[in-house]
Formats: sequence, C-alpha cells, structure tokens
Amino acid sequence: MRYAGWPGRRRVSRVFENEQRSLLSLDAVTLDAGGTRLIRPVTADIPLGARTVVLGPNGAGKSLLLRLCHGLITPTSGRLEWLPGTAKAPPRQAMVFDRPVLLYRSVAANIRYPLEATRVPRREHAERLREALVFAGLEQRARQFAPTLSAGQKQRLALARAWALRPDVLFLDEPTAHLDLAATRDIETMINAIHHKLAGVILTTHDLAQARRIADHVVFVHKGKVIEWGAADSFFDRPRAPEARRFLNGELFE
Amino acid sequence: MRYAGWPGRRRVSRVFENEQRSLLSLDAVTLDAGGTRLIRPVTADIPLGARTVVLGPNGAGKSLLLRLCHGLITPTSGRLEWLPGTAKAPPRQAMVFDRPVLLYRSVAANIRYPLEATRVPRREHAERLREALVFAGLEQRARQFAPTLSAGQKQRLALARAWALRPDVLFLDEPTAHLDLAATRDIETMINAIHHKLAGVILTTHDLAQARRIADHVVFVHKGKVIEWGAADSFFDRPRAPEARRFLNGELFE
Amino acid sequence: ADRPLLVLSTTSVENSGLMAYLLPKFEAKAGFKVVLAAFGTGQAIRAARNGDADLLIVHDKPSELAFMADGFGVERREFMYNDFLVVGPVDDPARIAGMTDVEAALRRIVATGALFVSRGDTSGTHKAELRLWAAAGLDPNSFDVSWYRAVGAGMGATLNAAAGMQAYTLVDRGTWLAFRNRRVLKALVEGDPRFVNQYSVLLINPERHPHLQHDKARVLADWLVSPEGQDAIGSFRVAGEQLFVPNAHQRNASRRE
Amino acid sequence: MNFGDVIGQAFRLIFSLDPDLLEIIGRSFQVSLSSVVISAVVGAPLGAVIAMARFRGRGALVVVLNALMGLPPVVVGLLVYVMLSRAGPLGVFNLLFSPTAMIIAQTVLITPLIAALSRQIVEDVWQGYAEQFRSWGIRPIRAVPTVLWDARVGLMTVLLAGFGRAISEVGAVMIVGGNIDHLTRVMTTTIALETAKGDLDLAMALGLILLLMSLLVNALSHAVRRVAGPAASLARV
Amino acid sequence: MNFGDVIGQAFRLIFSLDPDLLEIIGRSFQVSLSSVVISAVVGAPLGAVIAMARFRGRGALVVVLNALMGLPPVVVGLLVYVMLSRAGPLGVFNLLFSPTAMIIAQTVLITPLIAALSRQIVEDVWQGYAEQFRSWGIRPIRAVPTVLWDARVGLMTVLLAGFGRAISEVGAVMIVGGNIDHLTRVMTTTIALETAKGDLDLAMALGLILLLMSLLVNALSHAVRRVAGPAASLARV
Ligand SMILES: Nc1ncnc2c1ncn2[C@@H]1O[C@H](COP(=O)(O)OP(=O)(O)OP(=O)(O)O)[C@@H](O)[C@H]1O
Ligand SMILES: Nc1ncnc2c1ncn2[C@@H]1O[C@H](COP(=O)(O)OP(=O)(O)OP(=O)(O)O)[C@@H](O)[C@H]1O
Ligand SMILES: [Mg+2]
Ligand SMILES: [Mg+2]
Repeated sequence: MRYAGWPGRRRVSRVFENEQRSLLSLDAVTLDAGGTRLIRPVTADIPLGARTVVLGPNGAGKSLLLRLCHGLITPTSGRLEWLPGTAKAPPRQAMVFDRPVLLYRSVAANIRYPLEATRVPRREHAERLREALVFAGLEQRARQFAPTLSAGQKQRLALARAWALRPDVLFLDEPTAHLDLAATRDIETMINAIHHKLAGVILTTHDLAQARRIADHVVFVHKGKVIEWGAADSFFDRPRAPEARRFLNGELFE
Repeated sequence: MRYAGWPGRRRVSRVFENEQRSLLSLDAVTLDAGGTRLIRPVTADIPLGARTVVLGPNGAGKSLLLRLCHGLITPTSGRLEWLPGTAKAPPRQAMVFDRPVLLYRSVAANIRYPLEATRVPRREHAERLREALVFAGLEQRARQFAPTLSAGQKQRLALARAWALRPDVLFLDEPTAHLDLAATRDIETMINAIHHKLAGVILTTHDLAQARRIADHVVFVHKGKVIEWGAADSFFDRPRAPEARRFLNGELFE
Repeated sequence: ADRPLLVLSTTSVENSGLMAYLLPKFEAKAGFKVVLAAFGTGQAIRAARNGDADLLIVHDKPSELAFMADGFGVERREFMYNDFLVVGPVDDPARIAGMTDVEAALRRIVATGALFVSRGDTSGTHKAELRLWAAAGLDPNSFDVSWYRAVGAGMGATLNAAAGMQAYTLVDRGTWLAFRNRRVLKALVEGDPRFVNQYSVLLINPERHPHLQHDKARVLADWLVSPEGQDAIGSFRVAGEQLFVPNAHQRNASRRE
Repeated sequence: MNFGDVIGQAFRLIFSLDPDLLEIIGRSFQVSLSSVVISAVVGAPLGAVIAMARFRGRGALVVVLNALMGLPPVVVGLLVYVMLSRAGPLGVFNLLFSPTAMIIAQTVLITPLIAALSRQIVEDVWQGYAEQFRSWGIRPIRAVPTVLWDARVGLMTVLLAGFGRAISEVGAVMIVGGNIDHLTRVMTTTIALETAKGDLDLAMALGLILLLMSLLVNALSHAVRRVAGPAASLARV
Repeated sequence: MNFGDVIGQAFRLIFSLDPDLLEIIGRSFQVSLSSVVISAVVGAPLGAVIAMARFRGRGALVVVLNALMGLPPVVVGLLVYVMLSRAGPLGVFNLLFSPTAMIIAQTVLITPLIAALSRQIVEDVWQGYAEQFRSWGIRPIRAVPTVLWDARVGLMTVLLAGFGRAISEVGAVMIVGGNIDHLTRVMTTTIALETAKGDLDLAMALGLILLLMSLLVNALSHAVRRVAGPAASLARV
C-alpha cells in the first residue's frame, strides 16, 4: 500500500463535535442467533475522532460487534445511538471485512462500482480510481479479474475501495491480516494520519503490537461480553480484568 | 488451538530418508496464466524433515508456489520431483488454504468428511474427530454450521481438519493470519513439535518474527521469481539479494 | 381490407388436404386470401361463437343447429359429405372384413372382446359412433375399459392409438386416406348407408359480430355450393380415390328465420 | 368467459370429490412424480459429473445437454411410441398406452432439463470446493454425492422445474398414453380434451386445480427444506 | 420406423431448402426468441428482486413462483385466447391467430420459469455480496442490475432453459395461433399436424431439425459466453 496523504479534507470530528465527545453509544445491546446469545448486553461508548481497537480472542464477538455498530445486523435488544445528544444523522461509514467481498469483475470495476452506486460526483471518479489503484499497489493490475488476486492484493483492494468513498467512519476487521510488512506499515501510517480528520476508525486486530501502536481506545471482548473498555494506555499497562491480563499474555483460550 | 501432542508416530522423515536429504526438487518450473508469466523458472530444493518458510511481499507468488508443489496446478513447463533419487511414491500431503474452504456442513461433519473420503480406518474416526475438535478449541461448537464460524475459528477448523489426516507433508498458507496470540503460539508449538516427525512442513507467513521462530529453511519469492533460498539463519542474518534486505526491512513494495 | 378471410374448420378437413386443394383455386378467382385454422369440433364452434373467425365448416348437425338456434349463424349450407368406415388390425380377430352391415360388425367386435378405440371427445365422428352403437342396441357407457378404449383425442391421435394397440375404430374416409401410419390397420367395413358424414358451411350473424368480413365469407360459401366449387370438391383425389362427395344441389340451405 | 365462474367451478369440482377427478389427479401425480424421481436419480448426478469432471468434449456435451432442454414433448412421445409399439424393439413388453409408458416418456423429456440445470447449480458450489477436494486427493467422481448434498437447496428448485414441466406437458403423455379413460387419462390430457370439446370453462377450472396441486407440492418441498435444509439462514446472523 | 430413414429425411429436408420449411423454422425462432427476450427482461429482474429483497410473504411468493413453472401450456393458451378473443377484453386489438398472440402466450408460459430459476441463481451470488452492498448503503433493488450482470453465466443456462421450453411447446401456440399455414405455423404445430396425419417419419424428421436448430442457438450462446464472459477460467489457474 502506498498511503501518501490525500487532498486536504475538513476535519470531520470537529464538524460533528459538540459539547459531547461520543461518536456512538451502545445501550444494553444484545444479539441472539442459532438459539444462543452471541453478544451479551453491551453498554459502551465509542469516542469521537479516535482510533478504537476491538480486542479479544477468536470467536469473542469482535466481528459481530463491528457489524452491529455498522448497522449490518440488528440487535436483538438494546439500542445504538450515533452522536448521542445531537440530532445529527449518522455519519457516512465504510467497512472492510475480514474476508474481503470482491465483485466478479476487474480490479478497476471493483473500485468504480461503489463510486457510481453511492453517487460520488462523476468528475471525481477518474481521480479517485487512480488514487485507489496506487494506494493498493495495483496500478499494473487494474484490468485483472479481481477473484484471481492474491490474498494480500484482495485485502489491499478492499481497503483502497473503502477509502475511495471518503467515509467519516471506517470499520476495519483485521485489515492487515494478509498484508506484508510494508503494506501493514502503510495502513498504520494511514490510520494514524487520517483518524483525527475522521469521526472515528474502529478496527480489530490480533497483532497486539499493532494494537499498541494504533489504539487511542480499546474495547476488550470475551465470550460475547465487553469485559473492559477505555483508554488504550491504561488497558495495556494496567488491565483491570483478569481475562484481559491473560489475553495480553497470550494465555487466554476460548 | 490446544496442541498437546498426539499418540506417537513413526518418524516420517527417517522413513523417507535415504542417502539424500531432499523432499522435493523443482526443476525450471514455470507457470503462465491470463497471458502473463506468473512464476518465472524456479529451480530449488525443499529439504526433507524441515520447516520451510516461503517469504515474499503480497502477490509475489507464494501461494501459487505452494499450489504447484502440492500438485493443485500443473506447471506450464519444468518438472517437480518428490524424493528425488529414490523410487518412492510422493508422500501423503495436506494443505490449509489462506481462505479456508469449509463444506456447507457442521463443524464435526467438516472434520469427519475427509476422514471418510480418504479411507482412514473407521475405528479411528471418533478419536480423531475428538482430538481435532479439542485442537481447534471447538468442542462446544461441533454441531454449529461451519460457515457461521468466526474468521479465526474457520482457520482453526481448517488446520485441525488437515492435521486429522496425519499427512507426511503439511502445506500451510498463512496459517495464523486470523488467529489470536494464544492460538498462534499453539500452532507454532505444534509445527516445532511435529516437523521432525514429518517429511516436511512448508508454510507462508507475513509475520517475520514468526518466520524467524519457525524456519529451518527459507524460500524468498519476489515478482514470481525465487530470488534466494537456503538456510534460515543465513537468510535472516545475511540476506544476499538486495530485494531480500529491503523486504526484511519492510521497504519492499510490489 | 386486405385482411385474409379466416375459416375455422374441424381437423378432418385440414388433415385430408381438401382445403389446401380448394383454396388456391378459390383465391385465384375471388382475388382475396383465405386462411384456415383447424380445431376440434367443439373448440371450433366455441371460437366461432366468440367471433374469432369469419366462416365455419363443421360436420356435427346437432351442434350446428344449436349454433343457429342461439343466433350465432345466419345461414347453414350442407355442401358435401364423405363416409365413415370401420378400420382394424389386418389379422382381424373379430372377422368383420367385408361386412357392409355396421351393426352386425359392431356386435361381433363386442362378442369377440376385440379392442376398440373410441374418439371419446364428443366430436362429430364420436357422436356418429355413439349413434351406431345405439342402433346396434348397445350402450357404450357399460363397456369395459379392458377392450373399449375412449382415448379422448383427435382423429389422427386416435388412429395412431389404434395402430399402436391393434384395435378397431371408426374413422372418416378423408382422414383415413390421408393417414400414413396405417401399418397394421386396414379398412374392413364400409358402404353402410348409415356411414354418411355430412359437412356444412355456416355463415356467422353480422349483428352478433359486426367486425367480421361477412361479405367475403359469403363469397366463399357461395363458391363452395356453386357448380364450380362442387366440381372442385368432386375432383379432389388422394391416392386416386375421391374423398368427398359434393351434394349442395341435393340439399336445401336452411336459413335462420 | 367469466373468471369468477371458472374459479367457482374449480372449487365446486374439488369439493365434489368426484371419484373420476380424484383418479385423474392421482394418476397425474403418480406419473409425474415417478418421472421426476427417476430423472433426478439419473440427471442430477449426470449434471454433477459434467460440472465437476474435466474431460475432452465437455464443452460440447454441455451445449448438447442445454439444447436437449428444447426436446419437444411430441417428438419424445413419438420416439417412445415407436419403441414401445408392437412393431418396435420393446413391443413385447406391451407397455404402450399404460402409465408406465407415460413415465418413460416424461423421464426422457425432463432428464436433460434436470441434468442441464443441475450442472449449473453444482458448478457454482464446486467452484468453491474443487481445490480442497483435489488437495484431499478425492477424485471428482467420488465427490459427486457430497457436492449434490451440499447443493441441495439449489437442486430443489431444479427438481421443481422438472416436476413443473412433467406435470404440465401433454404432448408426450397423449401419444404414448392415449388419454384412455380410467387407464391413462391425466389432468393435462383431460384439459386438452375439454378444450377440443369447446368446454373452455371446464378446461380452465381443471387447469386451476392442476396449479393448486403443484402449489401443494411446492409448498411441501418448501416446508421440508425449512425443516431439513442447512441452516443457511444462520450463515449471516 | 427406421431411424436411419428419419435422419436421412431430416437432412434431405434441410438441404432441400424448401421455402415453406424455412419460413416455418424462421417463424419458430422469431416467436420463441422474442418470448425469451421479453421473459428475460421481466423474469430475471423479478427473480433477482425476490432473491435479494427481504419482505413479508417472500417465502410464499417463492413457492407460488416455483409452482407456476408447472403452468400447463394448454391452460396458458386458453387464458391468452380468452383475453385476445373478440369476446375478450383485448379483442379489439385483433391479435388472435397472429404471431404476436403466440409470443404473448409463450411469454406468459416461460416468464415464471425464468423468474424462478433466476431467483435461485441470483440468490447464490447475492449471498456473497449482500453484506458489502448493505455496508455501501445500496438498497438491494438498486443492486439488481449489478448482480444480474455478475450472475450472467448462470443466468445464461436459465435463459436457455426458457428458450428450450418455448421452442418445444405446442399447446399454447396451437390454441392462440391456430397453426395457420403461412401465418402462424411453427415447427411444433407442424410436427403435431404431421403426427395427426400419421406421417410419423416426417414428424420425427422435423423434430430432429428443431433439435438441430436449438443446438445451434445453444452453441452460439456458448461461443458468446466464451468470448464475452468473465474470465471464470482464470479464477483458478
Ligand atoms: N449464526 C450463528 N450461530 C451460532 N453461532 C454463531 C453464529 N454466527 C456467529 N456465531 C458465533 O459467534 C461468535 C462470535 O463471532 P465473531 O465472528 O464476532 O468472532 P470474532 O471475535 O470476530 O473472532 P475472530 O477473531 O476469530 O474473527 C463465534 O463464536 C461464532 O462461532
Ligand atoms: N489467473 C490469473 N491471472 C493473472 N494474474 C494472476 C492469476 N492468478 C494469480 N495471479 C497473480 O499472480 C500473483 C501471485 O499470486 P499469489 O497468490 O501466489 O501471491 P502470494 O505471494 O501468495 O501473495 P499474498 O501474500 O498476497 O498471498 C499475484 O500477483 C496474482 O495477482
Ligand atoms: Mg472476526
Ligand atoms: Mg498468498
């Protein structure tokens, strides 16, 4: 990936900022499926303009939590409120899935499609497409059939495609799982560079070093329950919950 | 993952060992597709009874190389020879893909199916299934529909399913990409514990620290070409190719 | 105005090839085109009632009279006939070959239990068959399916079935002579006076269906009963045999009051 | 024609429980369901093999199979008629004008349809599976039952298409069955007969009953799928 | 009957280039291809919407659609006849016994087939896409063209099934077309006519020609797919 900054944007978190600092608040949100409770009542706040990292072992419920926040699944009970206390509409969001969803089309068509479908002004398409191809390092592969890309190329494409929409909030589910070292660094650079211009970046990762490098705020999930949430520094240095301590030591088994 | 060792096995590499130490040799193997050369002539040897790590940036050709070795794709030219110099049949192999392929069935059925289809003696099925479920940490989820598993659970299931076949050679494509710290450690423990009993473990990873911990032998690929291959220590400490040096520094872009 | 005249007929008229023979002659004279759609008797009459055709040619007197009585037709002209015959397997298990008394022949078929296929579709031919059974003092409703097979199909399909199961059946001569899949079948009983199969042409009531081409229809109907048309009908041959006997001059056109 | 009348007549017919009508409905089902079962047993694996195996002439075979979906019922009827007729090669079995003959004809008619559509459905599932099965060293031919099972939701629609074609066709069963009362008369031949007689209302009422019956079959299969099918709805919460 | 004779006769007929035969073949294609195009334009998006949207009564709609695959051609013919007949609501347009009437009837017949099968094919593609489109905030209805395009390989088989059914059916076109020489006579009605005349050899030869013609259409569509289709063969090297 070659994140090299994009034409200046308004600082979104300022735009949304009010007397409060919360981007999204979850109030007793639960989720049931297949006859079991997958998410036990979550009450938490995602801060505005920050990098929130959702941590937890495999199967904890991180991806489900991201989907709930992004509105892909409706909670069984409880409610979510964007920018609580304001009457503002939810900010524009984009999500990159842990298994990127690519259309059965060329790389370029994969980037172009959401630009067209979400009514990005037509005059910007060419430029955004070019930028996204550079970002993904796929300039030479614009016409390749996307399903034939390598694992890392797929993930890069999905990231570049999401960013081409210039969302205010970015959900990233294990965005660097298949990326090489150089691309991983670029993504981190990008997140660090843009997050303060956005309303928020919410991501998951299993790379704890990466989490330390990125996170302003941590949400720690275990067995479908949010066990701990708050500032990143205090979480990493002085985790309160015993599960969190064991998780950080790589000792927590599902 | 909870790798806790399995009932003793014969030491496979010894069984295959002869006067030579090569598991697989590639002789000027190339691959073309979509009108381009994806793998440029590769001549290399995979040593017997060792942990071989294939390294390289995204899109280098690592996954294609694994597929070629495993026999999933036929080279456009050149040839592969298993246990060169002996008249032995190729050893039994299993591969775990970067995107695990799960059958549209329950977790248990996913493990059971290849046992049945590859004619593992029926009396061993129950025991191997139990072990695989424990290994994957999915005992409680044996009856869950596999496509609903979390990213990490899918990868664990694919690993446990492959291991349940007791192959002599294991191909693992980014096996820990979606695993949490504890599971990653377990996989590494397992690889280190079993590799000397096997004819070989060949894997890819983007986690260079992991590569250092595991590799006996490294194959470094860049732009479809094997640039360097040999003992891991010398590769990590004194990489010869400039690309390898830049790659290890996270400076190599596709 | 250059819409072709649409004639509805029963399938026997089309399958025999008569209309394909007559129409070019007529068209050359009249100067307009005529097209023919063939259906089962009931379906043809139904379509004519709906006003979907300009002229109707059928051979089932009771339904024709009902059509007239209900005010759908203005004129009914009997213009030709052919005859029925009983056909059956060449080995003729009931030994009816050469008989000219249909009643006796039918009774013998019943007595020997030989297979008989009935149209069973209330067509003109089927009704004629029922009349023949009645004349022989028999009731088809009491017949057993083990030998009396009501196939409920057109004449061609019925003949195919008779050929397939080697059964007797009643058929009009036009269809029989044009029929190619005879294989094991053979004409066995013919010449009984009760075998007459009368065809009529029916002009449709312009008050009911003013959109139809009544003038052209009348031209065709007139031609069919004219000496020229009658000659043409009489000269139609299949395999050297005359199929239809023109008889317009013997009959009085029955007009609607 | 008045559609209210037709619907009324259809329901009167159903509730009259006329034994002749029930017999005809029963025979329609017997013939068409038998054909679908046989065609499924032959056609679905055939389609799967073509979807999964790679061999010379495979493309041509797919084209031929797709073209055979356009097999005219009348021609199938004739073919079977010629085979089964006294003078034909299978004449000795005396099957012509029997429900068995109708089952044979419908089976010939819908097997290509089921095979061609199964090929498409199975190919989509197999695309995801193929590498894993090659890795396991399981030859495609041995994986056929597995993939058919895992593709069962899609295949159900294919079987219903086959059933729909069988239960609704008249050309083939008319020729080989002969529409003989109390022997080979089925719903479609009855409808054709009533149409030829000009009793369009009755024909349409019978058509409505036929549709209601196939609605029943479809609803049943839907219910079965909901109960026994894979938890596809769980794939995404 | 001798199959050698039949095949010989079929080829003699083709190479005779008899203008009447060519006219009939041409009309068959014109009618059936028109129906398939209209049915595709209506049915495929309909199937896609049902596959992609979630609404109350969706399950019931799927069942009804599947059941409509069993619509008997004769009943469709009657229905269209009643509509187009002078006595019917559309009588003034004077469409009965015209190729247009035949196109209408076949369209009614195969639209449910195409819609039901498209539903199944699209559902499989959509399953992979759905979350991404929700994430983009694109409503399923707006994604319909996209998904239809990306499912085009599977949909091609569906359209060929529709074409096969249209080109081979006789019940509907016979009733609304009337099998009028030089006006509404098509291959299947000719076959039915020759069958009724007992000329089974000719009927079979015509059936063979019909099959050859649909083979041609299928081969063409296969060629188009190979040239213009997605590089599916590239998905896996
Ligand atoms: N439909 C379902 N039925 C039953 N269990 C489900 C279903 N969908 C998800 N789950 C379970 O919910 C749990 C949470 O899944 P989720 O994908 O959120 O995990 P995760 O924290 O993202 O894990 P990973 O790190 O492995 O991605 C998992 O244990 C998963 O098996
Ligand atoms: N059918 C194809 N047509 C064109 N290019 C292809 C095709 N299949 C694969 N490739 C290209 O081949 C290259 C090697 O792919 P491969 O999956 O082996 O990469 P990789 O080294 O495993 O990368 P990653 O680390 O991202 O998994 C990639 O650049 C990919 O885009
Ligand atoms: Mg996850
Ligand atoms: Mg790879």
